[in-house]
Amino acid sequence: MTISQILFIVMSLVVLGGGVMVVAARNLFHAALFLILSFFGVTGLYLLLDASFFAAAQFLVYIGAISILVIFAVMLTRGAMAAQPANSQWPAALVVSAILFAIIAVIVGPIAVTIGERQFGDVSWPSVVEGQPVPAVPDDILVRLGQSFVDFNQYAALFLLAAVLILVAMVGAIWVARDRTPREVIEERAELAEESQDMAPPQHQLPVKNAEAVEAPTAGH
Amino acid sequence: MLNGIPLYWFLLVSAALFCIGLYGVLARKNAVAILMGVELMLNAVNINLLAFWRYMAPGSTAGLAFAAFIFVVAAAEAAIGLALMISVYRNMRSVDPDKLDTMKL
Amino acid sequence: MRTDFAFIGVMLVTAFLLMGVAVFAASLLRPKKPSPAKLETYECGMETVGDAWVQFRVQYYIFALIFVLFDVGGVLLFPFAVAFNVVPIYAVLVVILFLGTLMMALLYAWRKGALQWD
Amino acid sequence: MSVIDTINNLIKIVGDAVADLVVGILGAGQIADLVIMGLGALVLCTAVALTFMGMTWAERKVVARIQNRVGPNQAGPFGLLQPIADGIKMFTKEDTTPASADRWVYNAAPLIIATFALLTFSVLPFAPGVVGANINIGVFFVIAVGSASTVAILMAGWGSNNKYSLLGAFRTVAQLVGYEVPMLLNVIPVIVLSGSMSLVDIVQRQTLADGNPGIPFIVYLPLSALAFFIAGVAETGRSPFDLLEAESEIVAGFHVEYSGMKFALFMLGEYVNTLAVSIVFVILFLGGYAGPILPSYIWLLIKTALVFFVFMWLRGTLPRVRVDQLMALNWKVMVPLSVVNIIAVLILAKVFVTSPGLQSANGGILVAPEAQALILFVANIVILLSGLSIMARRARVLRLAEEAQIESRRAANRATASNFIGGAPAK
Repeated sequence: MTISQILFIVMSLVVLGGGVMVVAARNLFHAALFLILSFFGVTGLYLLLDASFFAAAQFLVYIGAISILVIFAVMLTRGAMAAQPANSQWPAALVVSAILFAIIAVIVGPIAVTIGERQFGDVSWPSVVEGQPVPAVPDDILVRLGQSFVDFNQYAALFLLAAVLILVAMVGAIWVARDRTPREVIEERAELAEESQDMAPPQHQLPVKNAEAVEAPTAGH
Repeated sequence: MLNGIPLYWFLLVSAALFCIGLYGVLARKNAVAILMGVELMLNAVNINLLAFWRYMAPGSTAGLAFAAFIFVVAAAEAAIGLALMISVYRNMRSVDPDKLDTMKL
Repeated sequence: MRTDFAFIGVMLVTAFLLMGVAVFAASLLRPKKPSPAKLETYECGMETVGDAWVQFRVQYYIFALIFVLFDVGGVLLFPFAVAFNVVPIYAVLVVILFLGTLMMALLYAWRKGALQWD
Repeated sequence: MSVIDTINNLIKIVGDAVADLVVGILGAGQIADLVIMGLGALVLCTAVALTFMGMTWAERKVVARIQNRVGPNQAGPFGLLQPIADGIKMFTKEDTTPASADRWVYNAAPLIIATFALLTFSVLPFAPGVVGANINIGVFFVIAVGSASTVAILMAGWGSNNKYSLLGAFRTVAQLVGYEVPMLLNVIPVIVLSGSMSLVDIVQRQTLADGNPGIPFIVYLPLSALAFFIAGVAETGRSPFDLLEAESEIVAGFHVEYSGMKFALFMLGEYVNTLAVSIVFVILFLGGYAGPILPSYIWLLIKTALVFFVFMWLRGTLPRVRVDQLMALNWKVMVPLSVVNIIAVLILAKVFVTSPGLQSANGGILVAPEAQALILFVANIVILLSGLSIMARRARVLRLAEEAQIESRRAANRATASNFIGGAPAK
């Protein structure tokens, strides 16, 4: 066993153990912490893959940022912490996941399986010849990545699309999450009511919360 | 750093992580936990991308560029998804997807 | 490069163990006389009321999400910054476009009052 | 080798001697490498921890002098033994864990915060050739590892199961996490100029070929340096951005339940982070360990002490900022200014190049490094001043609007009052 193999196994156990606890933990905050543990293990796997920039980015983006977001969301929806972690379909979900894993494992794994006429598994990946070392990563890989980000023949479109995605996510998330003033709530509901009246004969007024607490728009509708 | 680690080790770990995430998405009773499952699945995808990059084409930047893009997608997904959950919670006092069947505000 | 990352790993383990040893040594040295009053949650001397279940404002989340999105945007700029000397001049325009889009996102948040803490 | 060379390379020579000794005992191999690395890490951690003790003493002394006090003066000469007395106290103080705490989370939080604070030092260069790990993503690594503390703060807040802790942790994270963005953004111009993320390369870029210090990046990028410094102060949660321990509002913030050694670890994390930010600032903007005559590690020490003195100075003089000011400063001032600054630096650095090779490859105008520095300096200052003037005008408009509002309300009050007097029905 080489040191790399030992490290890989340790990291994988961290990743998978963390992942299992994420889906099994009763307490959502603990689930979020195990999620962070799992992310940390993935950082280690990236280092084994010589993708140091991505390891640091994983640390910064997932552990430093996304997990904060998840923990905040857990706190903001705290009253809803379920007593039961899983819904009624969990046995079926378990079976589906296990079958999917078995299929992928057969396809990518080292064991050849023959089903009917066709043989699956034991793929000899094209450039990874048995017994030969994997080619080294060029030293200037980050420079190449930076070049490809701004090269229109490569990923410049993707790069700009990422910015657009960030813009859209910002707009959408702020629109959805922000606190509305009572007046805005009333206006939105009135619009909704109008729309539903257009579609169907009116049955009843939509309930308006806190209507008496503010000045409702009296005229205009 | 890859002494004696074959490619399929990484692929198996990634597949296992993906399936764990899938189980979380299918079976959890809390929408925030479901989003955690999605994050696990995105991580599995990234492991796959980087593993294939490292073993098959370490000189090319395709795998890296898409892995970087996945980071952005994951962040955007988390931001919007969790914002939706918070909004739903504010209106319904619950984030159990089984109870969110009214399609009304 | 590899030994460098190995050193970081060793440093991580060493620092963690050192801090753990400090806490452990302190636990051997210090007195330990717990009493129910001592173990109560601190609330400025008052009787503790309820759990720490406070309803948080959604503003915390909005600031966190703006931060997350800018964070990933910033990360994408790093490979470009390293490659700056070898990219052609029009690449700067691409990055300006990228930054401009990010600024539009910031401007939207600003106009919606999401940057206002009150 | 001359005496001066020996003194200059003292750390490296001692380190090499120890490494040779270990190899001599164990024989060359992976185990010897591991032992050497472990020894190095142990020495580094201990040195940083000792510096932490010195920093607490220096800070108390300096802040006291600034505020016309004496500071610690009982334990030893000039109170020099005060940190040791503190250490003894921390070790022997009873350490209570609240009964309702989430034990694992509660106990892990200080360990995580201290560990990741120490981890930063593994990539910082202290002298030529004296660096734990010279990785190609140095700056990025420092910022990434620095972001781990937010998770630990949330863990501490949750684990204590205390309203103050949780609220304090939330406020801290929501407010201070944003300052990571200007930190990230203001590192980018430095990387653009030096063409590398490795901290060693960045120092080398600010050193002339003969080893003398060249033009430090603070001359090229004064605005970036200023923004990075402010962001660094905020990231470490120090005054005037110390809202996380605003005693008057949320007791002691997220670590209110901690005592004894665990509390000491939080303090260690804070001071070690401050030290790390100071050293990173020196490396990025002040030319790192480069300097004439004196040995390089002494130069690093001097420059770091200077930066840390400014930290202490701020703590001694400035009042704490308000929450909304903190957020506005970050998102409405620093982030937009940083982005404008990045754009300006990108354009100018592409148009005015310093090496003929770059000119033949990408075009542009060939200038001397001094001229490039001057151009960037002027651009930075112009952006800073125009940003400040826009802010000042905006603040004035807001103030006038507020005054007009108050005035109109007052007029309305007067009107109702006179109505009341005139038309009030008699009892």
